[in-house]
Amino acid sequence: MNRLRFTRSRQKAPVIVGGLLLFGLLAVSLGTLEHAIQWHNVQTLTGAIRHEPSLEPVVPLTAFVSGDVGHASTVTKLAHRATSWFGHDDLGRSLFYRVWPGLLVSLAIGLAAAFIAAVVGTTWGATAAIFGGRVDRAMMRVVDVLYGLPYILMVILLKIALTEPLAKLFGGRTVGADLAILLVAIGGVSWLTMARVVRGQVLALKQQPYVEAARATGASTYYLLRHHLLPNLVGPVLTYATLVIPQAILQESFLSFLGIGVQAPTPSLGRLAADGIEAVNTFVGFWWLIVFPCLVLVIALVSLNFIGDALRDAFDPKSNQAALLS
Amino acid sequence: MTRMLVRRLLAGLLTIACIYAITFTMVVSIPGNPFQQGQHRLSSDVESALLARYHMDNNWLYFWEFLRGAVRLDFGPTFTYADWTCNQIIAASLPISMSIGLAAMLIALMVGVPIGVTSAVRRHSWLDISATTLILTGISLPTFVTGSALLIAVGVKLQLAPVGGWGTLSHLPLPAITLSLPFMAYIVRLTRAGMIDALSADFVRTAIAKGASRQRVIWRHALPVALLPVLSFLGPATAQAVTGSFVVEKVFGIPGMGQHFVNAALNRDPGLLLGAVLVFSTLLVAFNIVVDLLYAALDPRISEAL
Amino acid sequence: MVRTLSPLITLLIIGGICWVSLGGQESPADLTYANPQGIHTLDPARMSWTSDFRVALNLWEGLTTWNPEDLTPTPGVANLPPAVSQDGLTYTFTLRPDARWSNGDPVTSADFVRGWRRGMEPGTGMDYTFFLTDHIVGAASYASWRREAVSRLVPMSRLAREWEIDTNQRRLLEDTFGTEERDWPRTHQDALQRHASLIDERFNRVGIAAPNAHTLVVRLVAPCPYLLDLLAMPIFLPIHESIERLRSRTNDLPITEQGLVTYDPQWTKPDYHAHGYGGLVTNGAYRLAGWHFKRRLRLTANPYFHSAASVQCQTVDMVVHENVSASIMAYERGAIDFLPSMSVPYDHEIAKLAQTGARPDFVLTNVLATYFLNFNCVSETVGGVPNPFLDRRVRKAFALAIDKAQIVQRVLGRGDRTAGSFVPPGVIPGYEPPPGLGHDANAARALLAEAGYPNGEGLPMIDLLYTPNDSRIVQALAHMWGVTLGATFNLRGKESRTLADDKINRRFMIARGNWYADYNDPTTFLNCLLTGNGNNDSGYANDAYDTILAAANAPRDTAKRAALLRRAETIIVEDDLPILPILFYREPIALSPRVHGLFPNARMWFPFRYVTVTP
Amino acid sequence: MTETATILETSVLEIQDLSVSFDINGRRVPVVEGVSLVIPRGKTVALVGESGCGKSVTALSVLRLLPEPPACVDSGRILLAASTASSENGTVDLLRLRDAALRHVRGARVAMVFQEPLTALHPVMPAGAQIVEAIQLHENVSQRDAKTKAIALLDDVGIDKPDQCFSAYTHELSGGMRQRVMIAMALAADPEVLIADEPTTALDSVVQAQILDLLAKLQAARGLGVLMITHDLGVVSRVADEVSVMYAGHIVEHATTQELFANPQHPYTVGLMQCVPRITANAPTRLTVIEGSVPRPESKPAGCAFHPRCLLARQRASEPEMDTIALEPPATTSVPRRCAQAASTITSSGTPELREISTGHFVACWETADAHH
Repeated sequence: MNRLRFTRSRQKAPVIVGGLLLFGLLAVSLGTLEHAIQWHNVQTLTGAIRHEPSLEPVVPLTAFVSGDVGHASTVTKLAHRATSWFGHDDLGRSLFYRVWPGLLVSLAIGLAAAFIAAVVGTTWGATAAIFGGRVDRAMMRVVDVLYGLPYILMVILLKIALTEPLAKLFGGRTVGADLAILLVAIGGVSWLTMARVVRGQVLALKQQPYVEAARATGASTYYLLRHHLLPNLVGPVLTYATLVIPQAILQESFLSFLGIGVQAPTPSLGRLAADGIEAVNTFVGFWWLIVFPCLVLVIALVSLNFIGDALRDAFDPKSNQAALLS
Repeated sequence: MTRMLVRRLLAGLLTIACIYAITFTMVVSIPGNPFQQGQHRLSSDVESALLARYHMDNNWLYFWEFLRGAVRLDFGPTFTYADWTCNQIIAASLPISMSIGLAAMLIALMVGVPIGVTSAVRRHSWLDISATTLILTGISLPTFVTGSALLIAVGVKLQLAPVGGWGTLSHLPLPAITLSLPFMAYIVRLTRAGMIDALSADFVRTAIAKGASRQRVIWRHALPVALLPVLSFLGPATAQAVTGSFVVEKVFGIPGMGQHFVNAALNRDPGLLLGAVLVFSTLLVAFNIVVDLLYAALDPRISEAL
Repeated sequence: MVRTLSPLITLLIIGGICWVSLGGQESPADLTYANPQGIHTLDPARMSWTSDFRVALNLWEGLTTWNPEDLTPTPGVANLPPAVSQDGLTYTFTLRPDARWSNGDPVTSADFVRGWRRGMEPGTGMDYTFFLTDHIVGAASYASWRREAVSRLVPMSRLAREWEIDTNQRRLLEDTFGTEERDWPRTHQDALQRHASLIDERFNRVGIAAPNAHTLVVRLVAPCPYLLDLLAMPIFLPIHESIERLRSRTNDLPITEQGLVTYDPQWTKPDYHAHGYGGLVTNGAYRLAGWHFKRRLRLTANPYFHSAASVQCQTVDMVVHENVSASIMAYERGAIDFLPSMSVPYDHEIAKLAQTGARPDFVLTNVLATYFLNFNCVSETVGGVPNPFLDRRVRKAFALAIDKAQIVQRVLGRGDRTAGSFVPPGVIPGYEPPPGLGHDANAARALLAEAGYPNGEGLPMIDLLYTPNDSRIVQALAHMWGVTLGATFNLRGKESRTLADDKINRRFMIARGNWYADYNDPTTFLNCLLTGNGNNDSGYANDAYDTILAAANAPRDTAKRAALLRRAETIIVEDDLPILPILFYREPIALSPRVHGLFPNARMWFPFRYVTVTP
Repeated sequence: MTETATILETSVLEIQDLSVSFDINGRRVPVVEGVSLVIPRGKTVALVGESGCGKSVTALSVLRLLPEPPACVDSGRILLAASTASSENGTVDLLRLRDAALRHVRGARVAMVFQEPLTALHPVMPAGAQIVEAIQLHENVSQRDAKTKAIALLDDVGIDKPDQCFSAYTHELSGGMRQRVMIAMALAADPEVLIADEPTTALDSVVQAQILDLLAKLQAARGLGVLMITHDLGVVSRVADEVSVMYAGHIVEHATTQELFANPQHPYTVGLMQCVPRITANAPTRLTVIEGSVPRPESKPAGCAFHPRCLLARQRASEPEMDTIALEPPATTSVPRRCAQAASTITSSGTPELREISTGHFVACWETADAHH
C-alpha cells in the first residue's frame, strides 16, 4: 500500500515540481516587470562596469526613484535593493532586472513558436493524413525536404531575406519586425515534427473502428474532424507544443550567440547567456553574468520539459504499462 | 531489397534536388553580393563582369551551371576565401566535423543508451528521476555554455586537453562531448520510452519464463527491440552531427564544416553555401538509407515489408 | 546482427578519426601567433585585411618597407633614397642586386611592373587599386578603360548567348562600337580580339617603366609626400613570373570571355602544381611552407633572402582561433607566443592588467584607427521618415550631447582615447588635428531647439545601424542622446554584410563606421569624406572641403600642407560633422616574454625577421 | 484439498492457497483468492474459466511472472517436488526462492507456453536462436550441440523442415508453427512441469487439434505434469485428466474430467457447458449463455461472486416461496441458501468455500454443495 503511493507520487512529482517552479518564475517575472521597466528607463550607466552581486544596492536610491527619496514606499525600497542581487552587467545594468523580463521574452518566443508549430503542423499533418494517397505523399515529401535543409542556415537565410519586407510591414522601424522575423524563422522550422506526429496520429485514428463505423454511417469529413479527430489530437499536439517551447528558447539563444537573435537592448535569456559567455575569461570571473541567466534558463526549461514529458506519458497509455522487471 | 534501395535512392535524389532548388532560391533572393568583401567597393562594371564570369548574372544559368559542376563534384570557386575552391574547403573541413560528429554520436550512444535503459528499468525510481533531471539540465543549457564550461574546467583549470584548435587526437574529446549532449538527451528519451514498451511486451515475459537472467532479458531481449526507434533517430542526427555545429566549432575554435553554413550565408558566398547544403543533404539521404538498411537488418519484420 | 555490425561501425569511426588526424602534426614553430580569422587571401592585389597584410609583408618585400619601431620607410628591394625629379613627379628606383626570389631567381623591375599591373586589373585588383590609380600617371585612365571594356564585353557575351541586353548595356555598346548594330563585332570572339590587341599598347601609357632589370621609373600625377610609405603596401609588391602559367585564356586571347585577366586563384598555394606551376614564389624574409585551411599557416625563412643571415626566427606559425577567448586561454597555457588581437568583451580587464603593470606581457598599443558614426547627409527620407540629419545643426547637437569620456572610461574601459578629430593626434609626424567638439549638453539642446526640435520634440525615431560588436557603445550612446536630447532610437544590429548593404543604399540615419589608416598621412582619413569617394558612407559633399584637400596635394612645404589639411579637418569635426568621431582605438596585444624584437606599433605591422625567441 | 496435502509424492507441483492482488488506482484489489491446485506427475490439469477470471494470473504466479508492482502475491505457497533427475533439491516453495534460484526453475523445471505466440516469441531473434538460448541457459553445451538439439526439438514438435524453421523469424512462421516453436522452446531444457496458458486460443480449429495432440503426445512421452489454462471446455475434454473451474479469482469446482462433464455441480460450470454448441443437436437451438460478464476484480460483488449471473439464484429469487425454501435447510448443513436471499443478506454471508461433495469432486456453491448432501 505504502509502496504504491510512493511510486505514484514519484510519478507525479516532476509535473508538480515543474509546474510550481514555472509558476514561481512567472510570478517573479510579472511581479518585477514594472520595476524592470522603470529601472530600464531610469538606468543611468553611472554605475561602474560589472558589479558583483551583493545584498546592498550599489546605485543610490535616487537613481531609482525620481522625486523625494524619503517617501519611497517599502516595495520601491525592496525593488531598489533587488537591483544588486544578481550583480550588474557591462553597462552597469542590473542583471536582476534584465533576467526576469528576459525570461518573459524567451517564454513569449517559445510560446509563439509553439503556437505556430501547432497551427501549421496540425493543419499540414492532418490535411495530409485525411486526404491520403498522393496528397499525403506530396505533403510529406515537402516535410522531408524541409527536414533536409540545415536548420541554422534556414533561420539565417530567412532572417536575412525577411528583414526588409517585414520591416516595411511594421512601418519601417520597430523591434516588432525583428521579433516577428525571429518567430517566423524559429516557428517556420519547428512545425515539421508536429506535422509528422499529427499525421501519424490521424492515420491511426482513421483506422479506429469507431471512426470507420462513423464513416460507414455516412458522417461527413467535417463531422469526423470535429467529433473524432480533433478531440483526439488535442493530447499529442499539446504535448509536442509544450516540448517545442524549450527548443525554441534554446534556438533563440543560439541565434543570440551568432548575434542575430533578439536585438539589444531587449533582453532574452539566450541573449543574456550569450553575453555572459562572451565575458568568460581566465582573468576575472564574471560568474554572475553567466550563472544567473543560465540558472533561470535551466529551471524554466527543465520545468517545461518535465511538464511536456508528463503530458506525453499521460496521453500515451503505453508508457503507463507495468514492466516485468523492476 | 534491391527495389527498396533503388526507390530510396531515387527519392533521395529528388529530396536533394528540392533542397538544392529551395536553397538556391533563397540564396539568390537575399540582399547583398559575394563581391563586396572588404571595406572598399568594387565598381559596378567590374562587378557585373565578375558576375558574368561566374554565370551569376543569370539565375537560371547559374542554377544549371552550379548543378552541372556539383554533379561532377565540383562546387566551383568561393569568394570569401578567394585562394581556395569550395572543394578544398569542404575537403579540409568535412573530415574534422566528421570525426567530431562520429565521436559525439558514439559517446551519445554509449552513455545515452545505458542511462535510458537504467531509467526505464527502474522507472520512477530516484535513479530515473535524477538521471532525467541531469540530462534535462544538460540540454537546457545552450551548447555554448556547456562547451565553454568544459573548456575552462578541463582545458584551463585541469590542463588535461588543449584549449581549442585542431590537429591532434587530444583536440577531439571536449568538442565531441559537448556536441554529444543534446543527442544523448534525445537518445536517453527514446531508449527509455522504447525500453518501457519492450519490457512490458510478451516476449520479455517469455524470456523470463525461459530462465534468462535479468541482465540478459534487459540487454539481449528487450534492448534490440527498444533500440529500433533510436536507430531511426540516428540517421538524421548523424548527418547533422558530422556536418558540424557552428556553436561547438566557434567555442572550441575548430575549423569544421558547421561554420560554413553560417559564414557562407553571412558572406553571401553562394558556391560555398550551396556546396555545404548539398553535402549536408547528401549525407542526410545517405545516412537515412544506411539506417533503413540497418533497420532492415535488425528488424526482419521491416525487411519483409520493404 | 548487432554484434556483427557494431565492430564495423566502430571501425568506420576510428577510420574517420585517423583520416583526419593524418592531417599532419608538424614540429612546433619558433614563433606561434594566433589570428582570429583565417587568411582571406594571400594575393597582394586583392587583400584588404590587416591580418593578411601581416603575412604578405613577411612573405614579400616591396620597394620599401617600414621600420617596425617607428614605421618610417626603410629600404626594401630598392635602395633609398630614390632619384626624384625636380618637380617631384618622377621617381627612379634602383633595385638592390642581391634581391632574390625564394627559388633563387633575381628580383627584377619587371616583377614589380607585373605586380602593379595586376593591381590595376579589374577583377584582380580590389580594395587598394586606388593607391595605384590615384598616384601614377595614366593608371587611372588605363584602369577605367579596362573597367569600361569589361562592362561592354559582358553584354557582348550576353548577345552571343542570345540574351536580352538592357538599355544601359546597349548604350555602352553603342558608345564603343557605333550606333549601328552591324558595326558591332560579329561575334563575342571578335570583340575580345579587338580589345586584347589594345591592352598592351594602352598599358604602355601608364607611368611605370622598367628600363632595365634593376631600374624602375614611376611617374606621378601629383607630388606625393608619403609615396615611400605607400610603396610598402601589398598592392605595390612584385609578383614572380611563374604566375603567368596560371593565367586563364580564351582560345589564344590573354583575357577571359568577360574581358578579364584572371589567374588561377590557387597560385598562392605553396604546394600547387597545376600546369607546371612550382608553387608560390616570394621574395621576402620568409616563404610559405604550408597552409591548412583555417587551421595553420607556416612560414619558414627564405634562404635566398638578401638578409637571410640575420633572420633568427626560422619558422613562424599562424594558427587560426576563431574564438579569441580560446586563443587567450591557449596563450595563458603557453601554446601561443603572440596575440596581435585581444578584442574580447572583457578586454577592459586585460587593459587594466596591462595598465597596472600586473601583466607586463600585455601591451596597449595606440592604433592608427578611428571609431566614428556616420550621419546620413544625403537622404531626404529614411524608411519614409524625414531625415533630421540633413541639418548640420542637428548633427552638431548630437555630437555635443554625448560624453565620450564616459563611453571610453565607463562603458569600454579598455583605455581607448576619446576622439575629437577624425585623424588620431600625435601619431603622424608634423600633423596636429583640430581638437573638435567637446561635451556640452546645454549647447546641444540649444542647437537642437534652433533646428526645430526643442527637447527632441518632432524628432523621428532614429534609425541606428550597428554590428553586434558595437552593441555596448551604441546602447550607451542611445541612452545619452535619449537623456540629453530626448531622442528615441530604433537600434538595428546587423551582421556586417547587410550593414554594408544598408550603408551603400543609405538605409540608415546613423551608422557605425571605423577607419584604419593605410599610410602615415592625414589624407588616408580625410580622403574618405571627399565627394563621391567610395568610403564616404555619410554621403557628405562639400566643395570647399574637396578644394582644400586638392590644394593640400600641391605644396612641398610640409608645414603649409599640414595647415591646409588641418583646415579641412576642422570643417569636418567642428562645423559640418558628417561623421562623429568617438574614439581612437587602443588595442591590447599579448607578447610572451620569450619573444624579443617584436615591436607593438600603430599599424599592427610585425616583421618576424627581427624576432628572436629565447627557448 | 486441505492444507495438509503437501506430500508431493504423486504430484509434481502444488499451488496452495494462492492469493494475488493488484494495485489498481491505489486500491489493492484481490484477483486470485485462496486458489489451490495440485498437478500430479504425468497428468494434465486444466484450469478453466472465462477471460479475466484470474486463471492466467494463477499460471503466471507459478513462475513469478507477474509484474510487481502492480501485482502482489499476498499469501500461499507454490511447491515444486524434489527433482527426480537430480536429488539435491528437496521440495521448494517457488514463492520464497531468490531470483538466482528461481532462474534455475524457470524453463529448466517448469516451462511455460504462452497464449499469443506471435507476441510471445521474440520479434527480431530467429526461432532457432531462441530455442538454443533456452537450451544454453540451463545446459552447458556448445553452440553446435545446442543447435543440433534445437533442430531435433523442432522435429519433435512436428515441424516439417526444422532447418529452415531454425533460421526463420517469428513473423515468417504460421500460427501453428509459432506455437510449435514455442512448445519446442518450452521443452528445450527438459522441464518436469509445463504450464500452457491458452496455447490454442489464437489458432484455428484444425491446428488447435494438432497442437493439442502434440501436447498430449509429448506429455506422455516425457512424463510431464501439465497445467493447461483454457476457457475452452472442448480442449479440456480432449487433454485434461482433472479440471478446476475458476470464477472471479476462486476455484469454484474441481473434479476429474469425466466426473465434471458427467456431473457438473456449480451453476457456473453448468453454464459453461451449456455454452458449448453441440453439432449433434437436430435443430439449431439458441445457445444458452451465461448472461453478463465476469465482474471486474475491483467491483466484485460481495458474497458469492457469481450470484448476479447465477441462474439458480435468479430462479430462486423469482419463486414466491423463496423465503420458505431458504428457511428449510437440508439436514447436513446449517448454511442458509443465501444466494437466493435479498442483497443485503448476501453481502454479509461471505464467499462459499470449496467443499468436497464426492471423492475428488469439490464445489464452492451455497446451493449445489447443499443439494448433494
